[in-house]
Amino acid sequence: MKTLLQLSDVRKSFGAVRALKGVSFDLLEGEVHALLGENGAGKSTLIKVITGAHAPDEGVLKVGEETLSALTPAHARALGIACIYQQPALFPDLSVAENIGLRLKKPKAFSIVSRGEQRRKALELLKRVGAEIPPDKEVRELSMPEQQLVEIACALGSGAKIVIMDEPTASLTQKEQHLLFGVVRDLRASGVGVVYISHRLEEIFALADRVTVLRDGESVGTHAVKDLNEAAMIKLMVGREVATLYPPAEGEPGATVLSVKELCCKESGVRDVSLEVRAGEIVGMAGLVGAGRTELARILFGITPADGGEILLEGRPVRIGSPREAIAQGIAYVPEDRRRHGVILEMPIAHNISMAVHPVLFRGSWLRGKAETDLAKKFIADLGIKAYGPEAPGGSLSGGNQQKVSVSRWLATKPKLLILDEPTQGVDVGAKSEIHRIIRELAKEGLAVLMISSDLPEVLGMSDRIAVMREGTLAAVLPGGSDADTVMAAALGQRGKEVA
Amino acid sequence: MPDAKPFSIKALLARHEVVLLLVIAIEVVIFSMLGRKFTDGSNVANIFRHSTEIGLLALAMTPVILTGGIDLSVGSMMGLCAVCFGMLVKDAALSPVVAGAISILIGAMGGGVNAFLIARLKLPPLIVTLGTFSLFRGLAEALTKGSRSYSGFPDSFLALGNSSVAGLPAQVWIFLLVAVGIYLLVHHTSFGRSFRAIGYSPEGSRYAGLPVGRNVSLAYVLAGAIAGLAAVIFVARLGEARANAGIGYELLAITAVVLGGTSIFGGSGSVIGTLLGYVVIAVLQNGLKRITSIEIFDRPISNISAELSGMLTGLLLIVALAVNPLARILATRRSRRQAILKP
Amino acid sequence: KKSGESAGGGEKLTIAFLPKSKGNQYFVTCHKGAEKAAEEIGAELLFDGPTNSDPAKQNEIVENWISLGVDVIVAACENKEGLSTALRKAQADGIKVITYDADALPDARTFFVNQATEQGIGDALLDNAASLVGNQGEFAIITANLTAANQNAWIAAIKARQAEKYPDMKLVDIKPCDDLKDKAQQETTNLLSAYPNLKAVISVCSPGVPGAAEAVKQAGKTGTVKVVGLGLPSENKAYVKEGVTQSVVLWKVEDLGYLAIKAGAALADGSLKKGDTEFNAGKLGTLKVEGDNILLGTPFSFTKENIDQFDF
Amino acid sequence: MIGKYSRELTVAVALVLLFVALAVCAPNFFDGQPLLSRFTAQMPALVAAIGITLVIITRQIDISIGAQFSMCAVVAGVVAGAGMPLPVAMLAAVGTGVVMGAFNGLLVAGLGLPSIVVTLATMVTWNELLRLWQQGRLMPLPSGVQWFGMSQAGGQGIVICCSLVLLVFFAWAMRNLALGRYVYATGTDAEAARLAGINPRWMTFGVFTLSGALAGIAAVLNMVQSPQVQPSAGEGLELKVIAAAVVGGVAITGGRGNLIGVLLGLMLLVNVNPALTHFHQPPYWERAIQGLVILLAVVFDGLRRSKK
Ligand SMILES: Nc1ncnc2c1ncn2[C@@H]1O[C@H](COP(=O)(O)OP(=O)(O)OP(=O)(O)O)[C@@H](O)[C@H]1O
Ligand SMILES: Nc1ncnc2c1ncn2[C@@H]1O[C@H](COP(=O)(O)OP(=O)(O)OP(=O)(O)O)[C@@H](O)[C@H]1O
Ligand SMILES: [Mg+2]
Ligand SMILES: [Mg+2]
Repeated sequence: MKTLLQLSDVRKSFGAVRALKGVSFDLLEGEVHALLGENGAGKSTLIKVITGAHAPDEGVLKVGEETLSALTPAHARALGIACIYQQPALFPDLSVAENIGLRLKKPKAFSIVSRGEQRRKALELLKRVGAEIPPDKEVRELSMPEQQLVEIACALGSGAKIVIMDEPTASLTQKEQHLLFGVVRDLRASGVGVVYISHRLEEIFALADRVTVLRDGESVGTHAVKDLNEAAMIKLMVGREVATLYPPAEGEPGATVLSVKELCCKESGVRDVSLEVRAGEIVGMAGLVGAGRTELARILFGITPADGGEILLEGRPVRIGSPREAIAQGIAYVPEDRRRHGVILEMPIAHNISMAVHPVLFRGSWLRGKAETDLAKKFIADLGIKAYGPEAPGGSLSGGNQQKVSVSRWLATKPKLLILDEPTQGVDVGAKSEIHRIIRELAKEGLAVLMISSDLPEVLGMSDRIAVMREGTLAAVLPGGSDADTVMAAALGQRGKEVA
Repeated sequence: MPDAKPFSIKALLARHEVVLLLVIAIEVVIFSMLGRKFTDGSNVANIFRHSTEIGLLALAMTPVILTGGIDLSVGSMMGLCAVCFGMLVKDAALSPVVAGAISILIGAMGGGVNAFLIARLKLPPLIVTLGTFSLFRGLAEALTKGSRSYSGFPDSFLALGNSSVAGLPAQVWIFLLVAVGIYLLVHHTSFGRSFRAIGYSPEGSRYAGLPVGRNVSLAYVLAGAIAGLAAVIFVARLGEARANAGIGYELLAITAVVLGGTSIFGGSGSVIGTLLGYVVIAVLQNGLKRITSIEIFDRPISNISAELSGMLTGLLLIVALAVNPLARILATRRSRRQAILKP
Repeated sequence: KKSGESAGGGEKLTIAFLPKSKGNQYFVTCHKGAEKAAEEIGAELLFDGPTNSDPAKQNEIVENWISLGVDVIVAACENKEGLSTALRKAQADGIKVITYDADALPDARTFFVNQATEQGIGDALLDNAASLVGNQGEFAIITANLTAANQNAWIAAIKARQAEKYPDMKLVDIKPCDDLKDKAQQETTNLLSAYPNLKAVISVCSPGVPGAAEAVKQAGKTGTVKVVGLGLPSENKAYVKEGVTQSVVLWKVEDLGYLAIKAGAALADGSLKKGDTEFNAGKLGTLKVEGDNILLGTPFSFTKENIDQFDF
Repeated sequence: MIGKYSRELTVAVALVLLFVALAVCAPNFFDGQPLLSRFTAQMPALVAAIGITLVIITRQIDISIGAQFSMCAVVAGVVAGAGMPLPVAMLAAVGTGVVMGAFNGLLVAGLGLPSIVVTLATMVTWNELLRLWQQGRLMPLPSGVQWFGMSQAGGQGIVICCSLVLLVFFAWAMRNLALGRYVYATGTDAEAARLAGINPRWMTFGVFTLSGALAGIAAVLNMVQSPQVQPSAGEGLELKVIAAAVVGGVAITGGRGNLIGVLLGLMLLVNVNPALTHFHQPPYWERAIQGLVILLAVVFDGLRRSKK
């Protein structure tokens, strides 16, 4: 079999973050090659090197017969590389057909785009991935899963020799997943090389021929899938036994802090959620991407206020119309999108940490530099934030440390309820267990914690109770120590076991 | 990891401010060598007397730009407030003090219109203030039927624009007061902190529970009020209130702010920078008028000072902006070349 | 003739010459005359003016001259009251002030070099227009902008004259053109269709005259609608010859600049004083002084017959 | 479908209402010749508006367009005045526009500087350079220049044809040419465009250059309409065309808008003033009304967005 793609010793850093520390990888004709690794292991970065979105700092790429030190997106496309990005890279203002047209074989700049032709082609591709999306709709009006399907259609249509899929099933339903698997198998049969990223091991067993495991920006080995079982794979991924990763719970939870009853918000598609979180308790929240967990958190934090149901804090009904009101009620929310909503990268750590406590820290609006620095120093010490000082800009920190800064900001408000949304996303293994330790400590001190996570082992390991969401509703509340299959079954609906 | 040498934004800003100081020094040296009586006390007073309004608008614009916005309407607002002031004093026979206070209030209300559209309805500041740019000037013209002007103000009021107090033009004292106020607001209060945070990341600020709408509104209302104040000072200086007060001042104010190192995208910048940027422009405009002994284009420089200072300001702005990115591009080129040489 | 180091008050007389706006052919021509006079006298001439419509610019320039220590300021005022504030300051500093073209308040200058009184200009324009349309019918005015002081004064004079002498004529509209020829053209086009009975267009700003003429020509109303205005012969020659524009009213602009500088210099050396009734203005001969107005003479009407004789 | 074009429809309805009011109260407005002259006189602004629309769609702004227009007009005037044939003058104008546009493009796309500040600086620089050079003189043109040396009627036809052909071409190209789609893509999301293999920097540079060239063409179309060139001819043009684009539904945040909307927006804005004249209203309210039209347009946008 011919080698389509070969990467040797690729390195890439973002400022202080070393995302890739020497990765080698190859892809053969007609194979599905899975990439596996924890959050932040560097999978997406590796892919962006292949598609030319990032130029590697070091290393060599060999595509077909060409040896290169870097690619541009246009060049990669010309070489027959297509990609479905984790974050859909679509143009929200353009229609579906136009989006697909733009991503197909790049036409000459002055060639005429036949709209009818474009539409026909789009329809055909959408049909192949089994999506019923009108091609004239603007992409901004599509839901997340629909956008993902459009991405897949784009990649399919480009007639590429190498197709890369970064967590394509993350937001798909059962039926669409089956269609996608069919598409992947078709591609393999026609000699295309597929790079396939997924956190779902069962998909990898069902689809992949070989698997390369990344850990902490390094490749720890390539194996034939049939030589591995699930346990071996996880061991490769994390480098140690999973069970020892999570700090144990201690003591009994206290009084109920948060209680929501039949909470609804039409705008964000959350329906009839009833849930309780008690002091000293960690409630883990599982679900597929797009299940509405972030939306629920945003309702509780007043970003998209609820339009039905009831929220009770320590037994008192409250109305939360804005983040400020939420903070005043003792609710804190560490958002999922750290770059956009969490840490302001240009501002010093100290300023980031003090942001939510301005009225308390700066009485009369007057800045008190010393008080602010002291506060920052306290958290830098308490949470072990690795930075040269409170004046270091947020952007100079690694992802895990940024996350700690984000958590610090909210701890400074001395909340009663802490909502963490994907607290360890993009955080390296070491920092991850440290964050877990911190969360557990906080719970021990009597905080009520609601922890949203897509990382199933994390939810299983950390939670005292597990709430599972699906399509905007609460699918189940399971006791701590439930097994992964039960949780997944709840997240996927009844037929969850039929994935493969 | 973050063991890198402490890299601080402050140091960088300081550098920009040092550069501006240097530019001012060069201007002063050149103009005192070539210009006539440039360093005379009365001329130095003129430099600041004539540019007080622009300086005020630049100060007003700084918080707005820090939040990532822009206010094109301040010049027109000056026209509207000047006309209102004139009407209040001459038609309604109010004392200049009361009329001045009302004019500032009107400015604040105009700023409130901007604030409502920008902070509440979340409309783009550029277009909103482009609209109010026309609207405010249009109202000023409509109120006066275009041609009415108001003059004959009491001398005690005109003194505000034309007399000196303790060696400085009277209005410069007001300017300094406002400058200190804005400096404290931007650098020493949580408002200033939130302006920056909003400029860097409006969404992030909202998630952090900052009162984004309120603070953005504050910036625009303040800008309107200061424009009202500038209008009163302007009328006191000219002794005449007309709908054409402050034409084109918004562009000069923005130029001063950007020249001062404030990012037009919001977030970073300083009031000291704005003040220095403003001084660079004010000195340039005045100094060129003083060079009568050198001719270019067959005309003495003093004859074409207005055109030259405009051109030089434009070029200075481009150079000031381009220096950093250019240096960065050259630096990466060099480092790449060295990497290749190094094996 | 480099100016040298003679800061004002030195051996050489320094005269500062202020136009209403610099980018305007009218004042460029004035400046030419002023330069000739300065050369005759052996004075240093400074020339500066606003480049945009910022009403404060003239004040700033005057105050700049005060601190520069010039001996004489010769100014044309865009904003009468506004500039007077600055001119008074100059007088208080011992600087002689003469105004030309557009006057300041009387206490802010010693003499006004009057190329023609506001009345004279208004009369000339309206009389010209009236005789062209047979003393009856509708007419409209194009002005630079609604805020320009002396244009408003001329318009007032026109209105007064019309009320007094031409009861059968009617002023239907006044439109600003921002000193833009193209805008004057568009405004005139609008006027022509909005007022179908329009008989004449009077432009009191110089870019407005060719603008109005072009509109009338394009509308095919050459001769039906008369165009009269204040303007330079050179800018209107073509239209006058074609018969689109019937008459352009103006004085000899270069002489105005020349006279203003002469008067300024005379005022400085004491040969011209308040109360004089005559003034010897070099090559212009002896001119009449009426009160504090030095009269250049009545405005001149350029028509098809004589326009070729003038080159400004 | 109607939802997608709701902005264009609203503007069109407003325009129709204005015309109906005029037809009832001042039918003279529709007299053939003045109407044609009025329309012809706005053609240069229309051509300049095409350029600014492309710039705004790529999420940039160009406030130097009026200064570019003036500069191109003067260069063309100087060349024509020197007795060169008209085509040479036209080339000179367009060439000048290209150079000035490319200069903006270089600074914005090449160095990544904010376009509003860059074009503010170049606007001031070009305007003052012109003042230094021409001192506001009205430049007489040789008689062959006016209306391309043809009769007025013929010349007006050419001016209108050229402008409408440009408009239709660009409207068509923005929809149907691959390059047009790239412009939208760049303005919608430059990073996504990069991932799709489009070079956003080149697109930005190209759009600024094109806008300069269109300013040059606009200057030529303006020059032929009268026997003189005024060096301040482009004063205020930037506001007019930006306002036209915004009223016509071009999103200042990039990625959205089309030229038909811009045509409607321009027509609405430039007819306010003639309408006032025809209703025999004094002109004082003109500027205030234009401001209101702009504000209404953005508020309308904002409401529509928040409803979604
Ligand atoms: N543009 C960027 N700037 C700075 N750091 C980045 C950037 N992109 C990625 N990183 C960092 O590089 C590391 C690797 O990220 P990457 O997205 O490749 O992980 P991943 O393996 O795809 O994780 P996931 O499973 O969560 O998608 C992370 O620490 C991340 O924070
Ligand atoms: N029922 C729904 N209707 C419309 N949009 C939805 C619905 N559910 C989710 N979405 C959209 O999908 C996106 C993801 O939703 P959300 O962030 O709440 O999911 P999540 O469970 O937190 O997943 P993750 O955090 O892993 O991305 C959001 O942009 C949301 O608007
Ligand atoms: Mg990833
Ligand atoms: Mg989420």
